[in-house]
Amino acid sequence: MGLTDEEYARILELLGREPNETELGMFAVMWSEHCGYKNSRPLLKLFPTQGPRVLQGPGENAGVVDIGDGQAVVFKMESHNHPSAIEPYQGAATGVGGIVRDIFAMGARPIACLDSLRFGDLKERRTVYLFSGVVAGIAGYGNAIGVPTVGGEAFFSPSYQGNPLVNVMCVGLLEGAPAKGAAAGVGNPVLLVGAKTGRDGIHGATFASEELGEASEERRPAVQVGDPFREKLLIEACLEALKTGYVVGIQDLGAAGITSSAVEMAGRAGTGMEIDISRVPRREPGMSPYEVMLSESQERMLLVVEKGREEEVKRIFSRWGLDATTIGRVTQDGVMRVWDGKTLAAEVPVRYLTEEVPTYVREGRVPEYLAAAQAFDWHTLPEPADYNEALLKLLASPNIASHEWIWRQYDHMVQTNTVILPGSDAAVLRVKGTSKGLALTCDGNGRYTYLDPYTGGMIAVAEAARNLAACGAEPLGLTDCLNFGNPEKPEVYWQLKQAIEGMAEACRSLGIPVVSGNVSLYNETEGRPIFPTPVVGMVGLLPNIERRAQQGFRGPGDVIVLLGSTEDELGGSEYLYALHGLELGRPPRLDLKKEARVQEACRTAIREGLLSSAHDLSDGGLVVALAESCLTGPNGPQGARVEIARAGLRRDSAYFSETQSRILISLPEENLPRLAAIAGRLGVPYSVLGRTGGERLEVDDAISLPVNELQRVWKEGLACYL
Amino acid sequence: MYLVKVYVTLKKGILDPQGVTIRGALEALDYKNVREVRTGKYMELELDAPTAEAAREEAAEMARRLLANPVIEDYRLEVEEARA
Amino acid sequence: MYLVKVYVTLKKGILDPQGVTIRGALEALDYKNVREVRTGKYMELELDAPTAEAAREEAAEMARRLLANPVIEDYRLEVEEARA
Amino acid sequence: MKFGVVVFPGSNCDADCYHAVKNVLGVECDYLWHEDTDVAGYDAIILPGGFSYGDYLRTGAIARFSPIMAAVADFARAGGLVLGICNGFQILLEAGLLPGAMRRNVGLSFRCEFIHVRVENADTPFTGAYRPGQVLRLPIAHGEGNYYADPETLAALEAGGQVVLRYSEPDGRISEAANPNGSLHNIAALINKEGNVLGMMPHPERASEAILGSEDGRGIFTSMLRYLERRRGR
Ligand SMILES: Nc1ncnc2c1ncn2[C@@H]1O[C@H](COP(=O)(O)OP(=O)(O)O)[C@@H](O)[C@H]1O
Ligand SMILES: [Mg+2]
Repeated sequence: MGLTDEEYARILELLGREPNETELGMFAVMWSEHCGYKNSRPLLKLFPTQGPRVLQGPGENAGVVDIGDGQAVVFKMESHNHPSAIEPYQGAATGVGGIVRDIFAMGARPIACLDSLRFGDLKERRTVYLFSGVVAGIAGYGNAIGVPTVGGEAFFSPSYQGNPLVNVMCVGLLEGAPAKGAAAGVGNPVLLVGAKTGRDGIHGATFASEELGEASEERRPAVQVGDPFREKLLIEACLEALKTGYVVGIQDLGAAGITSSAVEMAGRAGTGMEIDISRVPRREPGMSPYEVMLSESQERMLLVVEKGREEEVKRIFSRWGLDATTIGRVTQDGVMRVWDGKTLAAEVPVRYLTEEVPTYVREGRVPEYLAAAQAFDWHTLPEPADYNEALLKLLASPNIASHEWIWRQYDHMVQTNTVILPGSDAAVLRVKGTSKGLALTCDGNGRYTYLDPYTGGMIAVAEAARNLAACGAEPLGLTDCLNFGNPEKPEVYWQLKQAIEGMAEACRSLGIPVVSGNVSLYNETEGRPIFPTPVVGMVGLLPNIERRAQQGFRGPGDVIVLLGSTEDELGGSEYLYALHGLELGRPPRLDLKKEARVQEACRTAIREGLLSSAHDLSDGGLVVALAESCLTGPNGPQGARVEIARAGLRRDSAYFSETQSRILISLPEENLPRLAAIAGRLGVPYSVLGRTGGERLEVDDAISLPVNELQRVWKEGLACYL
Repeated sequence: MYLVKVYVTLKKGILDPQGVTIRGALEALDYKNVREVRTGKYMELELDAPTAEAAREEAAEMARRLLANPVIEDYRLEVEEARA
Repeated sequence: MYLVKVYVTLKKGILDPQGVTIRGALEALDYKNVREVRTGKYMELELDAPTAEAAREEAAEMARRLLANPVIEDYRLEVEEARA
Repeated sequence: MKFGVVVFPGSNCDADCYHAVKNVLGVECDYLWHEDTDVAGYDAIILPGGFSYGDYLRTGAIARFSPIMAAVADFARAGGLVLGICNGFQILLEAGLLPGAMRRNVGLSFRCEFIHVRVENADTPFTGAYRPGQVLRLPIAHGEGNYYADPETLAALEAGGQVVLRYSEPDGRISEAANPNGSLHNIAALINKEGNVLGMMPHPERASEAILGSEDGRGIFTSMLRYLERRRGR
């Protein structure tokens, strides 16, 4: 059941007796990594979580950050990796459902989702099956509930072959104060609302805390099926119920079902709870107390309601066609008491399930692969004979190619707030009735993190912030999902710790608090861990949405400028992978001070209205960014002619190095002096590369390609596999 | 030529939101004596095969690989002779 | 109690995008002798009714009103006795 | 002037339509609950997009039995303006207020993107603000927008000028490539014979403000308003 002998002994000691089956099940899920964070908790303490705008940091269902005018953004990211590996459509769909519930549990209306995906090689039929199933599942659920999926990322590497990653972030807009996930007020009734309970996903939490193996197919929990229709009703009903002021506490039922929700709610309030599971509306006959307590049936919430106001609240749910049943009440003795009618089915002090979760501080060890991988010298590889071909190969890589195949399946416009659509560095949403905009992105590079976990962690944060800067936004805070292997392996633990330290360093240096997140460990197949993959979801604010930028060139005649400077850094690059099949070398370095200055320069230029476009440089480096800016302009494809100073670098390095802290911008020539002044004041190096215009992309005398051809290759790169 | 009818249904215990919703709709239309509705898929394949047995075998393979999702669905086949 | 099986299929001559796509997918999986695929829906209703005939009649009405769209779909029913 | 936007369980463009009518056009607007049985006092009714009843069984199949739909049918019979957008169009088809049916998109996937449509009939209460042949850039977002009607019905629709919008190239040419879902005759919007019930797959409410990348959809609402004002004046 996932408990060690020592843990079991500890349970005996705490209880002073043998637990029964239901109690043991409750301990097993609450003490799992998924719910209890027993390996990651001490490490998560390294994150800075405070900030002047933070209204709610980690610890509630989602983080909350003030955006002025009595409004706040609520956001969190969560993984659904293992369920998606077993049943991609439903796994991903229920992943969306789960994270959306976390957001409206805070009282916020969900306004956007983003998805961060990692899959194996698309040449494998299984990858195509999993990937297309996951995208369809996100679309199927997200579209139906009317929450636009406005961004995300997708990255393909053999490392994720057996264990894909499906992380979904949801963002909500809150008017007024956040709701609480606490079971406050002794005597208050506890209501279970939403869908009926079945045998779905029993053991999901423990399942998520194990490696996937041969036996997983067989031992998989009854697969959870999402019902987006009911979720949509649940969103409306819960938000309406919260408006009454009678809902004291609210919490979604996620992993470990009623058990974790009830226990966490009581835990937060320091109260106890008494519930009678014979009252739980069931979908299937003959369910045992154990099954009812651990069922992960979707689309359910637990509410604590002011005593005497139950009927008013229930009426709202009934109007929306949903069950709402009183299943218990809040008690003061700090004990979780579960009745099955008149029989006591479980009795455990809440504290044992929350505060007494064992935590492990483990010894890390530098993995053996690392030294050799970092020592790889790409200078030993030949230069490409033909740079046209090299660029086309990069644009055709599924990691760089247009991801339109994905987001065209997502309704990214519902709610009529999406001002910058998917396909730019960050999505931008307007906040109706104000001049504000919200910029949303998620990022993380598992390959870098594999090659240098500390740097990979830092870059995940820096790159997300850079994406926001490239549309003119100031980061408000971040959420993260830490996707790693089995932390009981010293090498994996070391990766985890290094990555978190790197992320924390970047957060402190850039002044971005961590307000929520999620940990997904045990991502391995047949003993091989995935690339350690921290994913960062970030939300930024644009005080005046009229002053924003997107990544594509607007039209002919603009000057193209690179903010930042290029170093000799092809290690871990997409270039090495797409052209040589190598995932080796040292990833690019990151100087956080420089990063902050470059971002500030870009943001300032956008806010002063100087720029026609801005595009953060990442996978594929400078020339790929140029091609992308040519292809994604709001007025259709646009040519460009540039000269790239090589300053002693080999040409492939000058073109495709993934040096950090660079942003490619374009602007009318008359704005150049003001840009120069901003760059000068902030000490940001920049170079004028050339101009937009014409029907070709021309780089020095090495590349000359019709934009049409670039477009064809780039548009087909991912779609051709599907 | 054979006509293979493929019935795909959800496994026992797997939630069928569509069935639940259709049942509710029928109830609203005043059909009060519908206890349960379960939904599935139905497919007809026209198949060239030497014998009915061969057609069944091939269709079963297709069902396992593509037509049904073995994680959550069961399938059943019927084979009929069809005029070409 | 009766179990009514409802089969809903697209009318003859109406293009079935799903069938076309499945046929293409089967072909890509090297099943070259599938001439045509037609998709439809399959539903099972558990129905309280005094007789099989009554169950069939009631189900036929449900099918006409809700379960099938007469503009593009046909339906067919099978009635079986079911253990309560 | 007063518009009503119907809220079915699972509607998700109700708030967007409300915003477009109320805040962009500045016209009085209410939400109407699917269980309401009276729509007296409204000048126009919008059936919004979304996934009423989860799109379970068939799109629009269950919603069309909502109590309010009987009132909407009466309202239409009495000459009231009814606009069905996306799922609302599907509901109108299922309810028999417009002829034909929707199938899954060719290619089977949901498609959300800007497309172009050509105005085929600018002489309706919903398109009076457009020029005949004008090309509009509007977003679609649907998985089942593949319009079907039998040949006689199609012929009658064409003959009667009931095809109001057709998927087209940006220059107005009608082509297979410009058809995002396989609809017969590239049909994107239809009107009933009487000319007061319109169903359209594209979302005009998503293209009514410059900040959203297109204002081409606003003409649908302004046309309705103009028509109603003129009618009232008579
Ligand atoms: N990697 C992380 N970084 C910051 N906070 C985290 C992280 N992982 C989890 N948390 C926080 O811990 C709390 C519990 O998380 P979790 O158990 O995933 O929530 P839920 O029960 O909603 O699934 C949440 O507030 C979450 O934001
Ligand atoms: Mg939660």
